[in-house]
Amino acid sequence: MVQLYKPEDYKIVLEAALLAATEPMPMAELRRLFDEEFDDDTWRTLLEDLRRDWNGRGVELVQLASGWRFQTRPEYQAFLDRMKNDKPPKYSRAVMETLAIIAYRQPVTRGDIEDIRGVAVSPNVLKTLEGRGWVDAVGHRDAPGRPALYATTRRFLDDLGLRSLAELPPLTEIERVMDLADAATQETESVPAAVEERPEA
Amino acid sequence: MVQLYKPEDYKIVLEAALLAATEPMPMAELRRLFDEEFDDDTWRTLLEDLRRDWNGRGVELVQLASGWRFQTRPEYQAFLDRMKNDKPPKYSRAVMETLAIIAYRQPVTRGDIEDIRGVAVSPNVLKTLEGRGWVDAVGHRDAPGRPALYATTRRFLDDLGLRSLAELPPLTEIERVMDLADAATQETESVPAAVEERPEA
Amino acid sequence: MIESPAANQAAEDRQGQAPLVEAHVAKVYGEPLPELPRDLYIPPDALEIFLEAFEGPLDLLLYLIRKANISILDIPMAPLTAQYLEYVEAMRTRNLELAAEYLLMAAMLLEIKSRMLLPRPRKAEEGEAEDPRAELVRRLIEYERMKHAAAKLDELPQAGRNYEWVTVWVADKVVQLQPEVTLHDLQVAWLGLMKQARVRQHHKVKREELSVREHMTLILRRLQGRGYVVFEELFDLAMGAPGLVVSFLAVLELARERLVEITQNEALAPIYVKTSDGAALQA
Repeated sequence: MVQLYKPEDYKIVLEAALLAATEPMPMAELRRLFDEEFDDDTWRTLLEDLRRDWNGRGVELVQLASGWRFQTRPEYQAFLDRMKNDKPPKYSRAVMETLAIIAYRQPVTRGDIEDIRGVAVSPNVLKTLEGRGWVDAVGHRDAPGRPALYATTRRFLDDLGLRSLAELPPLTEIERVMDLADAATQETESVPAAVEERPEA
Repeated sequence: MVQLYKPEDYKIVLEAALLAATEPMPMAELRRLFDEEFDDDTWRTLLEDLRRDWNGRGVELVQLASGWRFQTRPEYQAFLDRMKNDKPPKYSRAVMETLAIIAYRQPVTRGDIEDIRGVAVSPNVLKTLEGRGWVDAVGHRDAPGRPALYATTRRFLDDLGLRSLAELPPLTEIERVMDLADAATQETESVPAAVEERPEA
Repeated sequence: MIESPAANQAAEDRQGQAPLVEAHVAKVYGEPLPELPRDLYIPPDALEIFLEAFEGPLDLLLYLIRKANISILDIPMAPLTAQYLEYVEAMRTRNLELAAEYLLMAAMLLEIKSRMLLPRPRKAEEGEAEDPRAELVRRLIEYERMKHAAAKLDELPQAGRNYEWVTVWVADKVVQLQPEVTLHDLQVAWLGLMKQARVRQHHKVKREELSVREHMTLILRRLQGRGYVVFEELFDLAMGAPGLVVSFLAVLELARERLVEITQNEALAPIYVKTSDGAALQA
């Protein structure tokens, strides 16, 4: 086992650990790397230094909902795609709209989704999203049939490069005036209150 | 998509591709990365350059039979191990009991083990122990079906830090239990609860 | 039909600013059909394709509204309903499979239209006026927001599509994590066994017996794959007297358990030992 002396040595270990990780690494796990107990500032410096080292490279260190991870930069995807044999899935509008409703209005039942979209939700749509690990049932609404409540997962945030639901693209303000009869009262809608970071399921 | 001009640009793409690859990359696949058709020398230089860039880091570029890949350096393994969450798996009771029977009663056939345990021994149990290199067949009993005789191996002793089977834990306790059972069958009077530890014979 | 030609013109101008409308452009034999013909004539093969481009009645309604550049907040119900119904009718006469939701929406539009004809209820002192369109508008707005949100979500870089995770091979991942077994575990296992077996069977294991058993294994190993082995070869003088005795006991025990066969042709001739294994093979 190598001995660590200089800050540089620690960075090398940190880099190797992050490169080898199969999941984003939460701080709590990174701390286990070293015997020494570094304070938050030291860790921040270490991670920032490492991130800077990768400037201008094809890979970058990012902070996601569940932790730190190396990923390739989107600008290089066209090259990487050449070596891929299978194309990434292209989701239908039904899937994407369902995902959006779950993301912005969670937790929602299938009935809620159908109300908003105005059409029945095919079971395949939800299966696709669950299969990707982006959505899961977090409970049941206390209503007839006890329908499942769906919410987005941490994995969804990780896969979209978000640290929390608050980083979702803001909803478009379709029209500011909500009151038909009385145009004087204006309601400005912002990101709905429902969108808050969901504690780990 | 980024444009590639200098050799450095190509190296960046190559590095990203190799870091993102989940399998060793054969030359034929690496060639798909670029429109340009580089000759072998150029490729060698590119890969050698990249390998040199990673000198002194926790990760190295290696060439394997099936291609090129980045992997962590063994010297850093000890650090990476710290982040592993997975606790070592545990053997099932069936495996442990079978091992105990083989250790204390060797050589034994599967039938013997079944007699003692009172239940059928699944082939997987023996396979697990053989796979670990702790148990092997040392012969066959001259009986119908010529069942294999199992015994423990030197590896078993080594792994458990024993010099010989005689160093297996004393079974005083067990003998006491057995003696009690014997005594109960022979004597009508109850045996005192506190039976003193019998010195190992 | 939307009556005002001006509105139609404006709708066309608007197209550039409304990418979501473009998403609806139907294709007929690969040729884009930029918009529905005004007279509602739809080429026979295009209707179904056109319909498929919509995610449902709300989507179709939004398209009609945005195309006509009318305010979602002040929908002219009569023309909108008329136009919607014409689509639905066209689809029905062509016997296209029409989702029930389209008919449901038609009924809702008709209901709103008829309520619009009634005199509006008086505005409550502080409350809002009740507009029959309110519910429809609320749904249209919510749907449109989600539709936009879906498009924006789809634009976010996505793992596996726009970038890849980096997971470098860990050099000795090949070393499989093996369960750890301590002597104590072994003892516990044996104890548990004995407790169970106590009623059934009687097991007594002593140290001597153990080392005899160990030597039985050693001898069996030594005999394995060989035919007759000279008796003396099974003993290692280096073991010393106690070792030799144990080995001897082991051979006897093996013979007793009929695991080995000991032969001697005549007195004082060499003694041979072989596994009963081998005997069976030769038999």
